[in-house]
Amino acid sequence: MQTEFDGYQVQTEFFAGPLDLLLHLIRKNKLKIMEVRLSQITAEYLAYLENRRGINPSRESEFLMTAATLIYIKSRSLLPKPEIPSEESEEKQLMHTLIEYEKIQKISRMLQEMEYTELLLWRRLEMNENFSNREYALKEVSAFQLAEIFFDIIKKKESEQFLTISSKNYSIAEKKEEILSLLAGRGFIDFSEYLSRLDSIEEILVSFFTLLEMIKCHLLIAVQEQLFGTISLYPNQAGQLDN
Amino acid sequence: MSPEQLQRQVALVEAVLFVSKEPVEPGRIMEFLEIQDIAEFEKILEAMEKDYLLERPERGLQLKRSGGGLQLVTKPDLHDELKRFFTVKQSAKLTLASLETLSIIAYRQPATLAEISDMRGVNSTGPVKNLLQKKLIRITGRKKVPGLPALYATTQEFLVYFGLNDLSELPSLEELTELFEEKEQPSLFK
Amino acid sequence: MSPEQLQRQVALVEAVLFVSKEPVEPGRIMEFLEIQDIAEFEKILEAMEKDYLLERPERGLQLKRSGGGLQLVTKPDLHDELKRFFTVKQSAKLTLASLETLSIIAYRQPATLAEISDMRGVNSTGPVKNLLQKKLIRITGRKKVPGLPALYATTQEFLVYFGLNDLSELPSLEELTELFEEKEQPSLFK
Repeated sequence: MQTEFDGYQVQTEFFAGPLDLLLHLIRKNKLKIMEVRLSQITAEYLAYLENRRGINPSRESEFLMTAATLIYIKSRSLLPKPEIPSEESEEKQLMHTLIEYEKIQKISRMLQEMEYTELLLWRRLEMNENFSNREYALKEVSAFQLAEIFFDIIKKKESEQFLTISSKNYSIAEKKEEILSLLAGRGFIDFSEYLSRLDSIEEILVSFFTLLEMIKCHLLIAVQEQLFGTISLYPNQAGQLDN
Repeated sequence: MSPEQLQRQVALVEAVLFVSKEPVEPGRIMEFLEIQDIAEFEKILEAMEKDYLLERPERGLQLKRSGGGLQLVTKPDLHDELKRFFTVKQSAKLTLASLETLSIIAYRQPATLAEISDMRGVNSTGPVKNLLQKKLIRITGRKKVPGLPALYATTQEFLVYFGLNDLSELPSLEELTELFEEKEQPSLFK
Repeated sequence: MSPEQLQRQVALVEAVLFVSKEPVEPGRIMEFLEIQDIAEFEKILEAMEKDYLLERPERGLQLKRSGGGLQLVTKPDLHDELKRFFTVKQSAKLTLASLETLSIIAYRQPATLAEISDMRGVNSTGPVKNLLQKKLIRITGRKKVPGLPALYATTQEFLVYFGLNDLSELPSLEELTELFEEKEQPSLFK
């Protein structure tokens, strides 16, 4: 059993080492993306995860990021791409994508640091709450914003007619039991997939509130798997919900 | 309490009062600063007051103790000038209320005040007047219903402000619906 | 400007910023103080900054220049304690998906959803909606290509949120590239 701080090691017939080194080599053109067996790497990684007790969301999401990048690059290398300028080779295009993607990552990191610095500074509380009192310089307002404001008014108007929801058929306690047993079986729940499989608006609402309640009570951790924008829910403590 | 500790406590009290939107009970701040002794707390407040009022004419703020608690307020001798600043007419600025009203008129024109107020759920006399003054809307006629209310429509200036050639260039609601309500496409990784 | 005048001006600026809910444009304050010379105004701001940051550790506030405006904020080293006092969270942080989307829009603006999704390699409807709701981006128009897709750009709130005065304060792509070359790291994600 490896310790908590060991990085995941990729083992294939042509490459052995940490995953980010693999990505580095591909980026440096030392390794052809076509030779990388992504399905094998992914399957092995999943097997590795299964053998571990508990989940470290930040490490796992990092793997997902890396794997997603590889899959994206590979899918682009396998699929015909209509609008690629002809003089640019497939490989150059891939490298370009990867470098562009790296830039986005760097910019994101920079913005994140800037965000962190800014969140240390507190404004007066009125600012956030009296938002509707702010004045808009007219030149800042586009026709689209005007449309958006109208759209909001209409939506508000419409929603007034749908405000009464009864929930006699589902209880939060029952939903909680159901979610716990799902977690015990699968280890995690994909938030949007789970909600989309439910039958009625009513059930979706009750389930949604149950999930929120469980997150609030620290029974669950919600992890946004960055690249995909979907949310996964994991049991909060390793081992707590083991089979 | 060392001078450094006292300074830190004063800074914390100032920051807490600055961020708070309402007066803060002294007891809450004492608890926060882990001070049991009221005399010790008084020393902090006095240091602040002395600083604000006596030693630092360049401060625009002062500490106010009222029934509800402690609060930062501006110094009274600045009031006249502050009033001047905050009533300055900002001709090119619109409030959200005005923008809402304008959006209803743009999409539903010609519209009456009653129709606008009904959609917004609040009386919209103020915003309509404001928009008339700014020449973004005008009265185009009267509705043939009891009371003959005025009908409002957008102006040429409105088109110029929003960079439109004519009203048909306003984004359609279908486009927006698509944008805001579109179901997410299945992702790669499912 | 006599020392007394300077003090009075500093007090007025502090009071104006204290009362204002949003960053205030320097131009508006200069007009208010009847100052034409920008160097003279700068002297007032510097006097404030020096006072807040260097000479007065007992101050909990500081002057912040961002989003094209001036604002009073608390000092960063008080953050942990303020968090303890105010149980409300200042504001939620952005997800990495939103940050990525925002990076692309900030550097490629105006950009369409298709361009963003293509660069990120995943459908980016979710993050774009999220950023629209947070008012960090807005629609500025439509691209003149089939389908007339909406074009997204960053807002004034974006600048304020990240403490920038204007977009030119973001490092250029060349600078970023240089930065990458210098600090060559073995991993994309470390």
